[in-house]
Amino acid sequence: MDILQILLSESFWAASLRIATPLIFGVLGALLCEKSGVLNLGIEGIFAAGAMCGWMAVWLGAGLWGGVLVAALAGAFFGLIHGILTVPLGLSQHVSGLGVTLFATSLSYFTYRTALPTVTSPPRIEPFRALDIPILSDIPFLGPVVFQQTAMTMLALAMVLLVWYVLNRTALGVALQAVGDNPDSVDAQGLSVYGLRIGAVMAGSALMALGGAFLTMSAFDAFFFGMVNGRGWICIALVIFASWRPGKALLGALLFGAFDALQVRLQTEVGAMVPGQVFLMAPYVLSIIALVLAARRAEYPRALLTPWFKGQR
Amino acid sequence: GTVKVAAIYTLPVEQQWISRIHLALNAAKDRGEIDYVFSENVANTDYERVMREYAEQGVQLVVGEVFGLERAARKVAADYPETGFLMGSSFGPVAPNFSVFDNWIHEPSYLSGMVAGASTESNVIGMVGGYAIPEVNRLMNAFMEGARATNPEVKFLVNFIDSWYDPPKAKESAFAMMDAGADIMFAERFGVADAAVERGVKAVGNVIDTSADYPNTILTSALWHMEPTIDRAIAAVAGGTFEAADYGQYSFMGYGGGSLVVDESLVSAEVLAEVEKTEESIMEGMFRVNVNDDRPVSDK
Amino acid sequence: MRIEPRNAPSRLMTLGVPVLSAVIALALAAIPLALAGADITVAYGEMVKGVFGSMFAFSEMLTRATPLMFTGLAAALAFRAKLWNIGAEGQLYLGAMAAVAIGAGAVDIPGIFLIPLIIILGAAAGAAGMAVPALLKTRFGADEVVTTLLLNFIILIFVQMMLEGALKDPMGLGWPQSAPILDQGMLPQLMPRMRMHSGLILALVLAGVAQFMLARSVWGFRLRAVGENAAAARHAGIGVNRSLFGVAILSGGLAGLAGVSEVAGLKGYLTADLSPGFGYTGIVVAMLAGLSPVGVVISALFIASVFVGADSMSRAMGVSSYLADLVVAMSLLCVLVGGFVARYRITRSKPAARAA
Amino acid sequence: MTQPKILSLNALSKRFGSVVANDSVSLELHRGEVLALLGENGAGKTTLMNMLFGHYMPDGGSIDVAAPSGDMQPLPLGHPQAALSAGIGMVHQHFTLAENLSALDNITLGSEPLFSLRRDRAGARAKVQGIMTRTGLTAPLDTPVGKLSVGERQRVEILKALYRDARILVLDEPTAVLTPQEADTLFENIGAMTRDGLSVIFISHKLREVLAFSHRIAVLRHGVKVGEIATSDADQRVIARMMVGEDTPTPTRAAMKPGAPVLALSGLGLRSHAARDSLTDVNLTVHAHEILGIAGVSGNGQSALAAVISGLRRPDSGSIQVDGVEILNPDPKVMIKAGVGRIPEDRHHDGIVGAMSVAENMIIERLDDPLVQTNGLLNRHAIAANAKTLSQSYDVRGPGPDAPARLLSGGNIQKLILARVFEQNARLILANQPIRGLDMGAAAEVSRRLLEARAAGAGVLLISEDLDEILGLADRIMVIHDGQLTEISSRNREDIGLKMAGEHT
Ligand SMILES: Nc1ncnc2c1ncn2[C@@H]1O[C@H](COP(=O)(O)OP(=O)(O)OP(=O)(O)O)[C@@H](O)[C@H]1O
Ligand SMILES: Nc1ncnc2c1ncn2[C@@H]1O[C@H](COP(=O)(O)OP(=O)(O)OP(=O)(O)O)[C@@H](O)[C@H]1O
Ligand SMILES: [Mg+2]
Ligand SMILES: [Mg+2]
Repeated sequence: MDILQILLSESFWAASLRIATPLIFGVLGALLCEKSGVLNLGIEGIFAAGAMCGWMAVWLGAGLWGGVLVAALAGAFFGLIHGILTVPLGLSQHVSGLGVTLFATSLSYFTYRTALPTVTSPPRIEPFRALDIPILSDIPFLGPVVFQQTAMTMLALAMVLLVWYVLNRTALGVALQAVGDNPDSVDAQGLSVYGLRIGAVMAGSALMALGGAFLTMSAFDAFFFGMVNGRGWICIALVIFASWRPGKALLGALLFGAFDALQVRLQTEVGAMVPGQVFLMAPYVLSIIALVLAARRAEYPRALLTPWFKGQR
Repeated sequence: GTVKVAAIYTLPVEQQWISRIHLALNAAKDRGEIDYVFSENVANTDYERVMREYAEQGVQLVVGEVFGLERAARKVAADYPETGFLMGSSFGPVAPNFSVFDNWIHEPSYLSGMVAGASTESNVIGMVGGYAIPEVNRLMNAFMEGARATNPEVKFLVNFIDSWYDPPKAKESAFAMMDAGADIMFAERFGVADAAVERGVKAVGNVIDTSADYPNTILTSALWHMEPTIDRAIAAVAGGTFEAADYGQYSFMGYGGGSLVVDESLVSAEVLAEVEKTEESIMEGMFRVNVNDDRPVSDK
Repeated sequence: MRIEPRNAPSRLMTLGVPVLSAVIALALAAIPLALAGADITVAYGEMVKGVFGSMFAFSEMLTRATPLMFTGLAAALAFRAKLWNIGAEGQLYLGAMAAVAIGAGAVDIPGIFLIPLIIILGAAAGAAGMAVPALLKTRFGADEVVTTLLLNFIILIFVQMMLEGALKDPMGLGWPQSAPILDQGMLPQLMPRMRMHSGLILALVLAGVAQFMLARSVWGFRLRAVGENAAAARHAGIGVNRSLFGVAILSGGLAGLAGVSEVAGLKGYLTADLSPGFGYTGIVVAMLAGLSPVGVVISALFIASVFVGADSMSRAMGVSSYLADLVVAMSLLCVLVGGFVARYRITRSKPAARAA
Repeated sequence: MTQPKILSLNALSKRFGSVVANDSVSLELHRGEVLALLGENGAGKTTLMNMLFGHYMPDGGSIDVAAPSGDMQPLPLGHPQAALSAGIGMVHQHFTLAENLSALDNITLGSEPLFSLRRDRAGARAKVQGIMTRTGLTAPLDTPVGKLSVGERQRVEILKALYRDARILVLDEPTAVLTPQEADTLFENIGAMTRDGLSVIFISHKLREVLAFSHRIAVLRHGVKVGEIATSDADQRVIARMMVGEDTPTPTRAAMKPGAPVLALSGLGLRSHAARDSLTDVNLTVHAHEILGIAGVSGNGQSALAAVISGLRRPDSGSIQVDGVEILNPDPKVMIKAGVGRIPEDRHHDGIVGAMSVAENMIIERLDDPLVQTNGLLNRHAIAANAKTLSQSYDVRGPGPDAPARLLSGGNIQKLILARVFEQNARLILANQPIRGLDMGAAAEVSRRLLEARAAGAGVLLISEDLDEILGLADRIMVIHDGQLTEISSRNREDIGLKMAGEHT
């Protein structure tokens, strides 16, 4: 199979979208946080928490959508911690984020192991299955690529629209963009800087957790330690690549997914000639290159990383 | 009385390889033969400390894997001659108390390869691995050799995802191989058999038996049984006769350390017969499966 | 309610609050312990025993603290200049890789030459690893948080590639690991039968030197000025990019030394799982230390004690060993909040009774 | 006053640490009235208004606002939202605009329910347009605010308040960034609105405006209200005495013959994506014994000019000569070495490293000096001794040379910077807004030092937005507008004002 053939195949693009799904959730989440002015390096841990909690809820009988809800709540909980530490308390967003990652990861692992001490093979749940939407999935090419995915992938795509809509078409979104640019502007208009920021971090973290939940409830049907495997960190890079725009976030996640999908296909092809690690490394290298290219044009939310205190100047 | 046993694993007990040791030890515990404690996910940096802690606590037998710290582990053993050590290792035993084992199930792997080779229709078999370590390579190579024995035409697609635990990634890797024509998947990692189920192709299990989880999918599995190894070591400790030895052979089929299960509803009788014949020769020592630790690569 | 900075936090505050927060964190650890069904008082006893119970336990804690001192220093210096080096993990591996590349038989010279050579090359490799993001930052404005973070993955995969390729030990029975460093290249042990090695001494000396240089040298002056107010530093004629680059090199070098110390002091050879996240924990260590080099030593000892103590306790109590990481995480969050309390005060302004 | 009372501040007090910003201040405002609030920098004007608007929580006192029915009702304190709904609108001293949003979004921000999926943009636009035609305050509604000029931003700020149906409008130094003509238009518009019942409190340092447009004047000094007077009874002298408490002597400027050129810029050009950061063909010469004043409305290239002379930015074209020597690779260090002393516009941001000690800030520009260092190590005793002498001779007061510089008050920070600059016997002194934010004593001290330097043979380039400061100190005056410099020989405020607005008459 040559590259062209791969790139033209439906299954390749379906795989790209599938691989991209957790990243879409994650980038959107990171985007929401950063739009409001808060960098959230807790993402990697929040992914793990979402993966564990969502799965655990389903396993305990909450039903799949119950699991999604539980994962989102867990994400929001860790978002709340990060939000309180970095917004009213104004602590270092880097350190708080890394702290939340450590906390969320270890708490999830500890909980999982304490609840399931003696398993040898991880218990499984009945995960989201690929949909077969009557008319849509029969559309040539687009049908199999987009409409025969699981409900969570649909949810991720819907979230892109929702986040875009909220940010650009609602009063809340305008306020969020304002608080990330100049907190004084919302304070002067009687809105709460703390409320908006903490809210954004919680909502963003909930989205991140859905990225994790996708791994255990859609991409797979069980929870494993370490299965997040750096996906959260990738989102932090993709946000910059996306210049904090939901549409470009989707594009970035899809590109990354496509590259990963291509990578596994090419590795089997030329694996004998090139060390496999070259392929594994490539997405990260490309991310850095994209970052360098985007950095000049990137319009950082002006207040990113800067704490704001009420009644202080 | 009961023997005090502690296990130290560098990965969580869900990892297939480790789960087999854990299973054997739990069985012994349930039989009341041992007191069993374990530490999982111990970083190599901490491994030596944990070994010493257990030894200090008066544990009589320490089980684990020292592939990342062969030298240091032997030093610890020398410091605690009263404690027995039974460790997964690529090197040899050291007197008086350091014994080694490994998952030598290349024999059933070869046999499972024979089944796969005979069963593939596209003549393409996909293999998704975690890391290309000898442990894994050995089984993959034996499998490939077995498949070629029944089907000289067969081609292999090989991929390593560089992670022990990323089932979604393993799954994607498997999908890619099926896209490229593979109709049988060698499931070294979690996730591969799941992909096979979704696409309705067959898979071959490794180390553990997952056929119940994937009905109508697992053609055959090469299983590893740690019981012969563990039970012997426990008995030796209990009897005060534990000494440095290579327990590797107890993973061979001859000792019941390795076995093959075949889903007879999925495999034709002729193939079954041929596999059984080879199995017998292995048991009788008339046929030796090659040990090849090199990284397997895709056929071009 | 208002948050006001304290003008001059008292000494008691700056010292007492972190200690108090650590105590609170340990108290909070009782919750997961209780949930896991362990006897709390026994557990704390085990925790203390795990660190101070024997010379061995204590030396193990020091051994665990050693790499954290290096990575903590790496983070502290860089963060002082507001250079957010999240890449100590990768730089650690680069240092370790350089150490085995030169020390595992590439040259066979006496230890008094080989050891310094290993140290210098390891530091240089780490420095080179940080030079890249520093360059991308100063040249292209690429955010170093992201580049250093991504480089960690790239370097780790590169290490795996090397361990299956150029650096693979021909005698390693196929395992992806490097050949061992020659005996004369190993950092001397500090005590018989203990893993503690002279990397610890090196870390302590470097912490002292860094402390002195920061406070007393022109270099340290520039670094502090750049970190506290880059605009003013630039206005005053200090080469901001130059200072940033300099500290990047230093920070990378220190992280590289963590790798050297782990391979040449402890393990002898390199595997891809050399570090259980020392680079990331170093950031935590540095922040707890308030970015002071001597403070790094103390907080590395603290984190190592918490980890080793909790780890050993989890074993003694039969609770999941993930507890150790959980206790470390809770300590970090508590000490963070504690640091806030020491620097700010929350005042409750009571509005006067309103005129009717 | 026949009009009913609409607002009363009752004995408001506010402390910041040891600073008493407001001490039991009471004020009343009537419907349709324009009240001017005066006071020196730091007198507590902004603080008082911030309490009114709910940004700050008062330590004591209360506020009553007239409800639409006319009854006075207590205003919940510390909630901007409450102030807004009580009909109080505030235009802050510093812009509170989100630059990534359009003017329309900035104006409607916070006025709509947050959790609604719809916005009535058309309705909002119509309402804003209505206000714009009624008041004559116009601004492009769909351009991101970051791309608007300062004057346009100021109008957006006022539109924001009016959009919220403010009945009481607080304007904190609304004209600081406007030309005199723009300021007049603004006040005329406001005057028209007060006839419709709007009440206004405005803060200004420009006595001319105060006398021309207010009905009543209240004066704060050191946080205490020291007086109130009907504008018809006031004149400049009366107000100045109320503000300062006494008459302060203004430094006198002796005539002096200019010497050789110390700074010559020719054909200087600087491109930038923001128009207000560019320079076009700038030519100027500063001689020894001369103060050249650069007047202009802020945001017309002053920062760019200062940045070039400080060495912070490299010009795209043209040449810089200091003391007759061409500077080829300008950077801050080179400029310092060449003999340029720089007093930056934003002293907190560019002038000091707040976390470092006063002593360290005093030597930060001369780290290579053997007095300061030997072999790369700091001479701590020499540095301490230096700090002690400089603190004495420049009267830098504060918690001491070892304390972080951020603890100094604004005036003392400026003195620290002066000490640093003057100790190097600079040939050229770039003084960018050197007096802004200083009280009269400190301001007089800075002026005295600048004149002293001029007498000693230095050239001074004085950039200021305050015409009085320029008229008082400069030997020659140039006006900067839109990145271009024009020399002006007239010393008439009206003429200079026109030039500042960019009229080429
Ligand atoms: N948030 C704050 N924190 C600390 N001190 C403050 C704060 N706000 C004001 N101050 C102090 O309170 C005093 C009054 O400040 P305020 O801003 O009210 O003065 P102002 O009269 O508006 O001066 P200007 O004419 O310069 O605007 C000053 O000494 C100032 O330093
Ligand atoms: N953030 C702060 N932390 C500690 N002390 C402060 C702070 N801000 C101001 N001060 C102290 O309060 C006093 C008043 O400061 P402020 O800046 O209000 O002075 P000011 O009245 O404006 O004087 P100046 O005319 O010199 O600017 C100063 O002596 C200063 O030391
Ligand atoms: Mg003010
Ligand atoms: Mg002041």
